[in-house]
Amino acid sequence: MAMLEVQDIHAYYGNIQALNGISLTVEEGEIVTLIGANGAGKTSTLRTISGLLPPRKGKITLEGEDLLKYKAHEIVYKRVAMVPEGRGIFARLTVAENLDMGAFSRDDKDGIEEDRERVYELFPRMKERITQVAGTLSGGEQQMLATGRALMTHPRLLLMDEPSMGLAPVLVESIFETIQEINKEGTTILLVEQNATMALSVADRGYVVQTGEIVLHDTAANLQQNEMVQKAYLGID
Amino acid sequence: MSNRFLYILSVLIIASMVLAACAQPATEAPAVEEPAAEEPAAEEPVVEEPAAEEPVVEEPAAFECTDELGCLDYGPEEPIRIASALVISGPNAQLGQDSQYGVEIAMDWQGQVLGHDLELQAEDDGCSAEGGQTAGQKIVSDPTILGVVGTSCSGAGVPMSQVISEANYFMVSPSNTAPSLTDPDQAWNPGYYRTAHNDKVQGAAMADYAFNELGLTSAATIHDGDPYTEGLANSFAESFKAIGGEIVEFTAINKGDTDMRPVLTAVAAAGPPQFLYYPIFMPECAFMTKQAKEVDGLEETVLSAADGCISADAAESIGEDGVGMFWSGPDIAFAGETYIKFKADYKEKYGSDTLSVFHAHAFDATNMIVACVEQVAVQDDDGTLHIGRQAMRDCLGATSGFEGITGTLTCDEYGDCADPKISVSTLENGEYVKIWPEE
Amino acid sequence: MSETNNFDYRIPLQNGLIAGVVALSVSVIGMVTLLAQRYLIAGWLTLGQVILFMAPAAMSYLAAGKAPQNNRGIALIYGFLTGLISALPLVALILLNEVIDLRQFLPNVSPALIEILTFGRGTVAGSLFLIIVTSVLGLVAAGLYLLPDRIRRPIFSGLIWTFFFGMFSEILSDRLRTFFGTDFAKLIIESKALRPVVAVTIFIVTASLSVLWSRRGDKVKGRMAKMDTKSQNRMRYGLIIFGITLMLILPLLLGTYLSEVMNMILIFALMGFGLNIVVGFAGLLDLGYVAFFAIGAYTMGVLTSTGDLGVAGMSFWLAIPICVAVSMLGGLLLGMPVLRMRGDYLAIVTLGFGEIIRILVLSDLLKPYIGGAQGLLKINKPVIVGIPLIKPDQFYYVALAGCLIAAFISYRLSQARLGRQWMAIREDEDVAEAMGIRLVNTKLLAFAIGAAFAGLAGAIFASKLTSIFPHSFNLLISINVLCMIIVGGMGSLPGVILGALALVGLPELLREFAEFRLLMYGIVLIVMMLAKPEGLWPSAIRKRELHVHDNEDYEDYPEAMAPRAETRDPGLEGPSHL
Amino acid sequence: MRQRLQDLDWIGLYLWVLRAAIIILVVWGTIATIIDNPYSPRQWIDLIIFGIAQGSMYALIAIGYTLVYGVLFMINFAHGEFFMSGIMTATVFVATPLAATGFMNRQPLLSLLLIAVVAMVVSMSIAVLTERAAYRPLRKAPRLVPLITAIGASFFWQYYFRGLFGSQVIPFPVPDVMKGTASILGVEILKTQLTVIVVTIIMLIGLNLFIMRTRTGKSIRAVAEDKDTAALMGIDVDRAITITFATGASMAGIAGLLYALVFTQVHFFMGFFPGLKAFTAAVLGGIGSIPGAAVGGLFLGLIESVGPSLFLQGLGIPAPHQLKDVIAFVMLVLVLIFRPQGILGERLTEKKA
Repeated sequence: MAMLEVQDIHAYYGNIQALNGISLTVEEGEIVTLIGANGAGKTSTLRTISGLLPPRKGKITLEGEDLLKYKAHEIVYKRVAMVPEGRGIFARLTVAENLDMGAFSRDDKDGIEEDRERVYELFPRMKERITQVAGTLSGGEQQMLATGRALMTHPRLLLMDEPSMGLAPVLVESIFETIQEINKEGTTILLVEQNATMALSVADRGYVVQTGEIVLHDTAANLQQNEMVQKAYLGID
Repeated sequence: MSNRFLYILSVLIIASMVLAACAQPATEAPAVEEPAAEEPAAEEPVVEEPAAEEPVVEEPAAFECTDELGCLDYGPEEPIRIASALVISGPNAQLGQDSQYGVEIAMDWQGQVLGHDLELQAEDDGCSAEGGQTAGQKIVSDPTILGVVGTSCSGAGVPMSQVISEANYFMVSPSNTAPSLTDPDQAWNPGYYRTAHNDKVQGAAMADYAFNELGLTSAATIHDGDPYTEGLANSFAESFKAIGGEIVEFTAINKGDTDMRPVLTAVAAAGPPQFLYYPIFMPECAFMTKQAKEVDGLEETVLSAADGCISADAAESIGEDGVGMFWSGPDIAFAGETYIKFKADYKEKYGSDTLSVFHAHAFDATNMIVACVEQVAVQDDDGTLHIGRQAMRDCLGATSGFEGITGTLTCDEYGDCADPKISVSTLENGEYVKIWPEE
Repeated sequence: MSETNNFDYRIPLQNGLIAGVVALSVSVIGMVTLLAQRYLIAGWLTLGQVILFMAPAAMSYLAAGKAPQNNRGIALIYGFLTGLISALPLVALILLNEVIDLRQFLPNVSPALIEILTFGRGTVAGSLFLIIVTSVLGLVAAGLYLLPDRIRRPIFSGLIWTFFFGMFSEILSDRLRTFFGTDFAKLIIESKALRPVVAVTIFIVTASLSVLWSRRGDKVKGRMAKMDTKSQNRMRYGLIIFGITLMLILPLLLGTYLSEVMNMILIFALMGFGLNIVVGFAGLLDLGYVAFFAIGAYTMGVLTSTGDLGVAGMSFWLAIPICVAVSMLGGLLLGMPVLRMRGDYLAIVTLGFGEIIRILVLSDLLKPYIGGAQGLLKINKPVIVGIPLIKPDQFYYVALAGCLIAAFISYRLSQARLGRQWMAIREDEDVAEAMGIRLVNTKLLAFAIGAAFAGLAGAIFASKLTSIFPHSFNLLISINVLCMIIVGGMGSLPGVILGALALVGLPELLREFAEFRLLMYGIVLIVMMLAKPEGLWPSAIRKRELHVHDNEDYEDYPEAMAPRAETRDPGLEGPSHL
Repeated sequence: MRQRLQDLDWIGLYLWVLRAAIIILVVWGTIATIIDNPYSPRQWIDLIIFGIAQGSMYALIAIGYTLVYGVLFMINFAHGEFFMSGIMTATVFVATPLAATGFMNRQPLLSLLLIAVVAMVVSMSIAVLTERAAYRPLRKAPRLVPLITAIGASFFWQYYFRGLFGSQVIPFPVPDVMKGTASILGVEILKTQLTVIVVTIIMLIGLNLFIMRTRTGKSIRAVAEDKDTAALMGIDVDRAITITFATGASMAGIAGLLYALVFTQVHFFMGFFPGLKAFTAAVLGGIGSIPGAAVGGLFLGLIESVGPSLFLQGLGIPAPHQLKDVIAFVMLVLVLIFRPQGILGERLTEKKA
């Protein structure tokens, strides 16, 4: 059984259809990436999985269990975490408080401390800025904080929305290294990216989304070779 | 959707056109009732008036209305309808609600009048000019209504008296006190009467009491921006100055204020006065009384309020802080048998003690109207009543020596009917006790 | 929900308790007792009974709707149980009142109320009777639910219309009297209640009309849709002419009292057009709009009064332009200091202005000039060719003229460049500024025009009343006008009229409820907003926005919504820093 | 602050004139009053204490506004009614019977505690019910829509409670020990006012701890910043909002008790004006900020108490206390012209979209 199974979901913002029958699967331990243009439905897909955008139609299961019957805040308890687009950190809270919020769904003190140490290991910069108000961090630091905060929920499945957006190239690389590291430690990752080159270089498999539909699905290596993908998303003519 | 709307609209419009067509002749039809009197009005009234004022005469012939303002007919079984226009919503609600209860109790006590029930049509004057005007229009659009007990607020009374007067109705207000309402140079209209005291009377009486009885020569007043309280404060201050006293501070607060200490401190700093008169309503009145005790410099000052502060809840709220304080108010036989029974009925019927003070005036106003109905109505054999509108006005205007619970009522030519006697009371064990003038 | 194909005790329990609490509430606050005197159908049905049993019936109906499909038995049981449970809080009240005298706490739990609740049958028998009544009622309501749509709908429309006529019988009888004479009116209506025969007739007629409409309505609609443009145009012009004629003869149809109400509606609509420019077009939340209304009214008063305080004794028509100009100036002077503030800061400051003006006109400071608490009396009525417009049905034309002018100007402005600039500001100040719109000047203009409309309304108001008092210019006017334009549909001109009809007209019609009028008004506001958050007649743009808002989320959806600026709420911007 | 050079012509000039005029008037009035010196030092101190006590009450109510505003960006117009409902119910059902049986004077502390609990619970229930029925379904609607339902709810509750308890003023029995004055550092102060000030300080500290330290408090702050992200952390947003309402309303409930202690009576309309003032205080202090609400409340209370005497008396204006709200609102405008974000508010550098 696949870890996450999304079947034919249709979702709307008001009367505007955002998703037009998306289906995908994520196996345990994988990095799967969703690539596509701006407005194609990538973020909406993640939002339906995390419960923020209930679909009108379709089915989402996590290890066979129906996810749609849960609300967004309950899905966290299923150990599915999301790093929202544009970081979504709590700007007026300190770094430490942001991380605390990540652990909101848990009450195992030892486990939380362990995870906190792990986050500080991954992002030593965070430890230096524990008492700083998050709004004053730089863009890269905010991305680290958002990722670290998501890790504090101790997720099995991590949904990442555009982690590279608005970051300097050096930082982008380090972010993607971190993603691989997190994955190696046993967290399954569903990654949404506009930077298809980077995304496909770390992912196992990839889906190409266009106007709310999946138009292509293959292993990352194959997609990198695909002519259409090269043309449209990798900037190779 | 829009098509359906258009369809409905057009149906409505066609229907209304049809109605309008009917309306052309019909609008003239009811006019017969009123302007019928127009022609004879010029010459005949002199002859007709005494006839109308005569007590009930059983006329075997069919009744013919000769009243210059038209007549009102109540068929057998039909109730005599009296409207009230009092403030029953908003922050002043308790004032009007209380008066309305007074009207209701008066009607209960009257039971049937000439074999007819009394029916109350209760309207809200909203304590505002526009509320008074609208309520007035509502009332005069109903030809089965005899007259009005209302309004509560003088502000509502001014436009309402105009509407009522133009439509040939009459109104008796239980709580309008603004001098302008019975001043023919200002807002007086024929058909306007009141059982409440003109501010001029009460303010002057209190000044008299403070200066002559208590021998105090310096005073201060506080009003709350209500026409009633402002009028009282004004007339008090003027009379007090006229008899030789000194007004050290004439100041005001706002309705809804709770913290009176700053203004009281200002009063203390201005004199401090020997006498402080604040003719304001509840709950501000209770705030003022309680807090006056807490302000430095006012320990020696004699406090006094007016009838806006005479009520069961005021007495209970003020409690022992009211020791040594005075209240001005109508010379109500507040301890009289009738009034005691009235209060018992009130409590029984509405589950609370009297809410304010004007229930008594409203009670008297209702009885005054009923007394006039009994006087001027012409009754047919089958019980049908005919009441002349001008006759009602004449009768009300001629009220004299009418014994009510607010005293002996006698109307002057501009509708001021209240007993001009003002009394001063104190609070003893939760009851208001009259101490001046001594009988 | 196939899994719940069996009895679920929670549904009747929940619905029944809600209904019971509502019924208990209307009883203990005194509504039932007050309205028990008021017959809707003479000798048969009182308004108090309707109020008391409405919630049990409605909740039973809803409970039946929650029953599993195709299971009529369960639906009926749900209805029955809901009705039964809904009586329990009332029974508890009756029994408790036996033990302790509840009236010392709740003055409205009077013997009269208990008498009504127990149908005068004593505590035990009465309670049982009450339970039986609500249970049967629940059963009937559930049965109604089970009827096929084509039967249920006419029954409902019949019931609603009968209630409607019974409710507004006073006005009905006034109109009948005018058009058909007193005797005819008495034939239909006894005191204030419909005669039973009449009620049954109304029910049958409206129900059969409803049947007819559901059969034929589609055909009519189809025929209308099939009409060619030419005849459609002809029909439109016909409608416009009808509309204008209707507007002109309205006072004849309405009579004095309803004309009076209509005048208030028009004056409020006039203010609504003004506030609509400020809030609806430019997105500036103004809670102190009454300030300009007061300025207009007092200017009119001072200029035209023939009493002690009047200075010029001018005619109404001469004073009108001055009033408008003075209020506009007031709008500019008050607007300048505050228009750089955003959102809620603006709201509270304008609210402050409203209060400042009210207190100033009331104050002893200005009393020598405008009368303070004693008001400003003897204001001139408008005079046309020697005829003073005294009666409400005459004055109507003045109010109508003012309102039409405001509607026309509003319409032209909304189509003009200035109107588009305002809307740009409403959607996004920063973007608008970047587009070269001079924010403060443009906002100031909106504020000043809005103020001018209010000034005109105030001037008309003052001359309608012929005497003005500070009490008429309180915060509730601002609030009512604001509610009006939002209930009508923000930024929409027909919405203003509908809003005024609903929120100024309705309280008049709710006079029956006496001291509970404002309670009903509050409920109406809440229900209207819950049912139609976009307003009764939303403007096209707002409608589009709202369909976005309908959905679960509107904060972050860059992918779905390209024109992001449009989705933003107007006006209200603010920081959060807990 | 963005540059608005093009506007800095005549409007700017007008603003400067306005500011100067207000300040000159205030200074002139103050000097005239001081020269005239109608008040004794004792009276000045009294005025200040009255102001602080009144301001404390405003502060407590303002917190409810600010909390809800911070989380929902919504002006909760019905908040004044939450304030009224609790103490009305507690007075009728608890305080009056306790006083009648004499229990209140035997056990004043216990009685007040009981009244406080009832007032808080009722206020909270009313708030939660209102949120559930009138605000929650409109969470996604434009912001003015819940403002209208809030106005509707305000009317509804006002007249509901009027129906329940009647339109008369209901006296609130104050235990004997609370009557009279206490002396602190040589200043005589009414015991009730002292209670108000002390309780307000305790409540403010408690609330601050609750919001800053506890898990629930943090969840409220998170929801205030970003509801979606808060949900992604496992925070039940609806629950957090309900708790916010309940917290604000319980503060209002306590404020109601303090009001009743100081003014010794309650009334169905008592929520309206304090609600309005507290709203003003919240904006004055910077809406959305808890310390701001406290400072704004105090400032407003002081201005209302001292302002008319200090600024207007010297100018010879008749009935200056009638104009205290004018002073309060003019001060509000003055503060907001200089600091558009309120006294303690944060600058509007980033916009919440």
